[in-house]
Amino acid sequence: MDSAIAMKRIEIVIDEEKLKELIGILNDLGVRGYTFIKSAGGLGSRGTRRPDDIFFEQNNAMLILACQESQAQKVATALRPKLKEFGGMCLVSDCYWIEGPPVSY
Amino acid sequence: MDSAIAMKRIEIVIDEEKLKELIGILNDLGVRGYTFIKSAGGLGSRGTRRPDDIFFEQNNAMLILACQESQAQKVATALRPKLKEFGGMCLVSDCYWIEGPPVSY
Amino acid sequence: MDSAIAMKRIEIVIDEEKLKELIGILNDLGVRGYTFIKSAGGLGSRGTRRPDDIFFEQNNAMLILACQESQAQKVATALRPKLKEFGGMCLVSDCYWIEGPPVSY
Amino acid sequence: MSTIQPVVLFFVLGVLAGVMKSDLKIPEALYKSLSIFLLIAIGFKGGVSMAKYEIMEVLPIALSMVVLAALVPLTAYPILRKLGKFSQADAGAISAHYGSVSAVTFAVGIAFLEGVKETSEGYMVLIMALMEIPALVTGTVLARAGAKGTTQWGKLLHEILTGTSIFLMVGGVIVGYYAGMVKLVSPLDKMFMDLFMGVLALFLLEMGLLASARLQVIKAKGPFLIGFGILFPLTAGAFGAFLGAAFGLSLGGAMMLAVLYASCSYIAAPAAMRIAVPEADPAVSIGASLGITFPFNIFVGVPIYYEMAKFFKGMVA
Amino acid sequence: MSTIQPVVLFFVLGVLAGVMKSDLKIPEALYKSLSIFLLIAIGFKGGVSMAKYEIMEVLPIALSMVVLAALVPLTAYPILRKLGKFSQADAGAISAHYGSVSAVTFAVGIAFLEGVKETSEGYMVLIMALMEIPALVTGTVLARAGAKGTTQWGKLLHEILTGTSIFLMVGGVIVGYYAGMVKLVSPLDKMFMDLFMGVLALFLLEMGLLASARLQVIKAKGPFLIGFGILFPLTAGAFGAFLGAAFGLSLGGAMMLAVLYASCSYIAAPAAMRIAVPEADPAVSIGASLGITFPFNIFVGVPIYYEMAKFFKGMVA
Amino acid sequence: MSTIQPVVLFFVLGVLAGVMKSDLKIPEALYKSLSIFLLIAIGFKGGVSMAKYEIMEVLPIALSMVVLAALVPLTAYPILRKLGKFSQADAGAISAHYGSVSAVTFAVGIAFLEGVKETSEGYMVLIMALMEIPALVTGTVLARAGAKGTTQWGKLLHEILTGTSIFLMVGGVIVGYYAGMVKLVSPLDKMFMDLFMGVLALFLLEMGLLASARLQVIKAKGPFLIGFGILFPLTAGAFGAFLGAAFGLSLGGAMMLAVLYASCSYIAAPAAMRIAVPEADPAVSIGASLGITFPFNIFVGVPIYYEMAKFFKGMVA
Ligand SMILES: Nc1ncnc2c1ncn2[C@@H]1O[C@H](COP(=O)(O)O)[C@@H](O)[C@H]1O
Ligand SMILES: Nc1ncnc2c1ncn2[C@@H]1O[C@H](COP(=O)(O)O)[C@@H](O)[C@H]1O
Ligand SMILES: Nc1ncnc2c1ncn2[C@@H]1O[C@H](COP(=O)(O)O)[C@@H](O)[C@H]1O
Ligand code: NA
Ligand code: NA
Ligand code: NA
Repeated sequence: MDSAIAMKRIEIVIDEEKLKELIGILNDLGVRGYTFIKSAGGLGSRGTRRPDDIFFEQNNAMLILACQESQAQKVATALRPKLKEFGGMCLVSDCYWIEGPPVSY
Repeated sequence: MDSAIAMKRIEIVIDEEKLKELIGILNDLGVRGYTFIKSAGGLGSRGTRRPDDIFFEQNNAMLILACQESQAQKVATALRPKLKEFGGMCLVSDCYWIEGPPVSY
Repeated sequence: MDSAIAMKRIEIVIDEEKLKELIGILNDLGVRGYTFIKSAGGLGSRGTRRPDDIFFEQNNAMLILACQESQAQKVATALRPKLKEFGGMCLVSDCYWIEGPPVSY
Repeated sequence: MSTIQPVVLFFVLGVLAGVMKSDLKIPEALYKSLSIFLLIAIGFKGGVSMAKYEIMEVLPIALSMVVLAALVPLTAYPILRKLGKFSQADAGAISAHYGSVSAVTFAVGIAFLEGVKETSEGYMVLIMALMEIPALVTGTVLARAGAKGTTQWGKLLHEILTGTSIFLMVGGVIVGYYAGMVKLVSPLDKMFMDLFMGVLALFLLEMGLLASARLQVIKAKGPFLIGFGILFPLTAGAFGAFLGAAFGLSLGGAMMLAVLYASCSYIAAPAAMRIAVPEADPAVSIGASLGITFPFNIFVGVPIYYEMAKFFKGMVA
Repeated sequence: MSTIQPVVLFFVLGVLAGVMKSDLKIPEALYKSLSIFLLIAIGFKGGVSMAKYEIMEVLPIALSMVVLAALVPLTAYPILRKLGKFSQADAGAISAHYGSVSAVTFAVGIAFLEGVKETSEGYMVLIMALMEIPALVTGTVLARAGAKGTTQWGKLLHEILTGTSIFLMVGGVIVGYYAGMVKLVSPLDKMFMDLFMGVLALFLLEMGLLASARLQVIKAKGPFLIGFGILFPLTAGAFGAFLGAAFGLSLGGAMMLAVLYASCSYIAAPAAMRIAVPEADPAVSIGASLGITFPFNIFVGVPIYYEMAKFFKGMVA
Repeated sequence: MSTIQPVVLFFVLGVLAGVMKSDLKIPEALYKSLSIFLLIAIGFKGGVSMAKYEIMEVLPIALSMVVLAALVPLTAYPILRKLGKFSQADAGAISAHYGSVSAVTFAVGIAFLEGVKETSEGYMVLIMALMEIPALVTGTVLARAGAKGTTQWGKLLHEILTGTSIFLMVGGVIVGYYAGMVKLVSPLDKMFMDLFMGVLALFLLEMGLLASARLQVIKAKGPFLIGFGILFPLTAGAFGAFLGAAFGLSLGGAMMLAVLYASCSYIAAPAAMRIAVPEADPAVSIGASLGITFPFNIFVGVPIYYEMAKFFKGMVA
């Protein structure tokens, strides 16, 4: 890929109610861009979570974050203890940022 | 990445009505974690599918699954024939699971 | 992975109102498959965007597109100038397409 | 000439909002809630007034009108095939749409009758619900006769019989009939009868928005479809009005039968055709049905069917 | 034997739609909107009629009935534990559900009273709202007595008191009471009183859909739960009818107290138990409550509680 | 002193739910549906009563009151700039909000008039719809005079004229006027008139929830904004009441003009300012408008504007 910068892509799934707290932590770390999607469902160590169950609204949120490797390292280190409490999952993978949009990583 | 385990990330897009069946297959394979998002739209071999078309509700669902390579191999082998029927797509890529949350892969 | 084809995965986040235009561009490029999710939120160079703010509906849309490397190159080249206007982000990463579903890449 | 019902102006508002690119949006959940309400209310209203008849007396008449409704798609098909040059699948699917009915057009017809202080037989609702079956089955047969691949008859029949439209209308009829029999209509009518017109207003607003978005789809076959979308319901309506008069229905009843024969579906039929004739292009049938015939019927057609009913009632008498 | 209310037929329709795998779906936003409406309307109605009493006069009676309601979970628990062989957590959680109340069953009771031209004391609504507290607290104590880990009492109490159900019902009571006092009930009653039955109809439709999906969950303990889900409310209802008569309530009031004691929660209690007794399995308690006791109560129970109230009122007199 | 309308207690309930962190949530689709209903209903009501006037007679008066409404943002701007020390963009945007109107405050005013058995001129609704134009245009000019970058006048005008608020209100006026002329108001009024207060109740519940979430945003400029948010509408209201009396409006009409001048927008104006003055901070203007002025107006302001109207009507007579 020309005009593309090697970066890290972090993908986090947690309880929707914890999203605000997660975003607070990211803000404190100086993260400048992320995307989230609410009303996700899933299965994990605490059993199934269904966004469309009328009796138990147990929604997950998914958050995606592209940033440079050094920043990713920082985020992972800061999140690790928190994630024990949050549950869910946190994946990191390689990606390329296509130059073009205003920089927000 | 320190304290991160190399894993596979599987990403499946199918018709929302087929999601239950897909999850059933994953359960039978012993998958212990996945995340899904409903009300997705898209274009594929069967044309466009729009989640907000009032006359034709044709929603897709996206399911993401992080697991170890051996499990990913098993999942891919088991899904392949089913995917012919389901349509959609199934991508596999590399990722790292940040240790912290309770293990659910 | 057996029976899997190496491909590129493109992931774009833009304003929901720009989604139609983006899809138009992709169609012109001959793209044969993509998936999108609406009502995403996020933070970027233009500040936070919240899908559930009743006063300011500022939704993002996320679009995912699996295609062959050559096609990905074409898409990135065509999108780059447009992305300056759209804002948002565009990531490219490696993935494998599990054979099975009808080809739509 | 009879006055236009205020309620249909909401359809115009919806079209205008679409044309002017207003940011007006009807939440999807509201649209669905309104349609659930309307289907139940139409059924309930019919059921309540059915409680005044001996059902067994009217059943044979009702069933004959349902069976004769199969003539509508059978007439539409050759026209669409020969004059319209549509493929077999498309011609069959469009025939099914025009043989089938529109509950909202029916509702506008009832609103019109209220305006001119007339009523119609309660069992017209049941006819409406039952008419879907011959229409959709005939359309499917036409579309798939001699075609390769098996038709999913089981799935189609399940879709027709348990689809939201028929299910809620028939359900409403049953509850309304029971309420009428035990004389407990009263607190339910505050909702399902008194609010009928207001809910119809909001629904027509959304229909207008949808219609303005649908019209542009049918460019290619435009001229033919406009002609067909106006002349065909007029003919079918005349046939319905004549039948109604011949069967001895009231003036309102004959008009409503005309409305049923003339109106065409844009909710139940598309869902059924997607299953039964997946190779047909839904954009064409919905475009013609919702973009042309529906507005024609609610503004121009309904008053004309009323005059037709008067004419044939006069002839019979 | 008294006639079945037309409104409960909507529950049957919902169950049918579920069983027939109809594609009928009630939008989630509609379900939530209807429940907001019903809770406010129940409270408002009660508040308006409370404005006719001296509150201070009735408060002691009302509070005694609330306190005595704690007997319901205390009786349920040993039965569930010994006969049902449930774990401590499950038995406690189910007890909390049966000690707690169902606003929809209450609404069906009121609809029944309207059908037989009876009324009940307005403050029954307040009793309903207040009864949640002893029921949920007692259930939690039973579930967690001697258990490891701390109970989140603070969070539980916050959930009970600010949970949507109690909040809206008490809010409705306050507005209704005020409106009754200043004699400005009039334009609000067009919505919260006149439409009550119609909204209840739509809500029961959805309840039927939900119940049909819930029944299959309780396979394992099925036979026991069916017995318990029918016999326990009958006993609790008899106790309520007796208490109501003994306290000198009107016929309608004694019946409504029976309904409160007999009905069980499937909205507020599950939410509270998830916080207080997370180790209990919600599928069992919701399955029994919504799948068995709720339909039993609205079809068979309510008329029986009416007869019970008559019987005990006769005995007392 | 006049009694507080029961309907505004729902606003208090909403605020309480927010403050107590209740889990009460109004589904977004319900909020939007209620606002669509209210806008149409306000327009419809006005249109029906306009059908009783010769439109051409009242048009000049109505237009003068619309034009004079531009004085409101012109007065607000220097106060915000000098005393409030706001940037040009913020001062202009806030001026636009206070020059513009709140349909819900208007609705509470109408509810108040019903309570005291008064009515107002039907064309007040048209004035309300038209007032948006001078207010938003003036505010934009103030915000952007001498500023770099081009103002998107075309987009702004399109937004104002086709925005949901104006579109639905004017649409409602047209349908209501037509229905009044052809004497077919009847079945539509069951929905758009009878249910008005009940729908307003639910809407105010949500407004309370929103307001409690908005108040905390305006910490920094808090004291100034509280003063401005109370004193400015009082002054603007006095001016409106005076104008109304001078133009010979009825008592109710003079009060409603005061309400229009005093109320400020938190739906249409934010949307317009986002396009016209993107550099302004919406949190401040919405916070002041919805968090301070709106509750002040519905509880304290409306009765005061009524007294003001009485006073000026007395002076003129
Ligand atoms: N292996 C996994 N792959 C994808 N999503 C997961 C995985 N494990 C957990 N999740 C998501 O994280 C949520 C919470 O997980 P847990 O806290 O383990 O119950 C689940 O509901 C899933 O949505
Ligand atoms: N190349 C692709 N990239 C991303 N999504 C795809 C791709 N191909 C198919 N899909 C998704 O899968 C759905 C079903 O595909 P199909 O069965 O081929 O029509 C589409 O509506 C898309 O959402
Ligand atoms: N580094 C990033 N990681 C993930 N999402 C981003 C990133 N930067 C921007 N976005 C998304 O793109 C949207 C628009 O970005 P912008 O145009 O920079 O304001 C944001 O609201 C985010 O949803
Ligand atoms: Na027809
Ligand atoms: Na109980
Ligand atoms: Na103003």
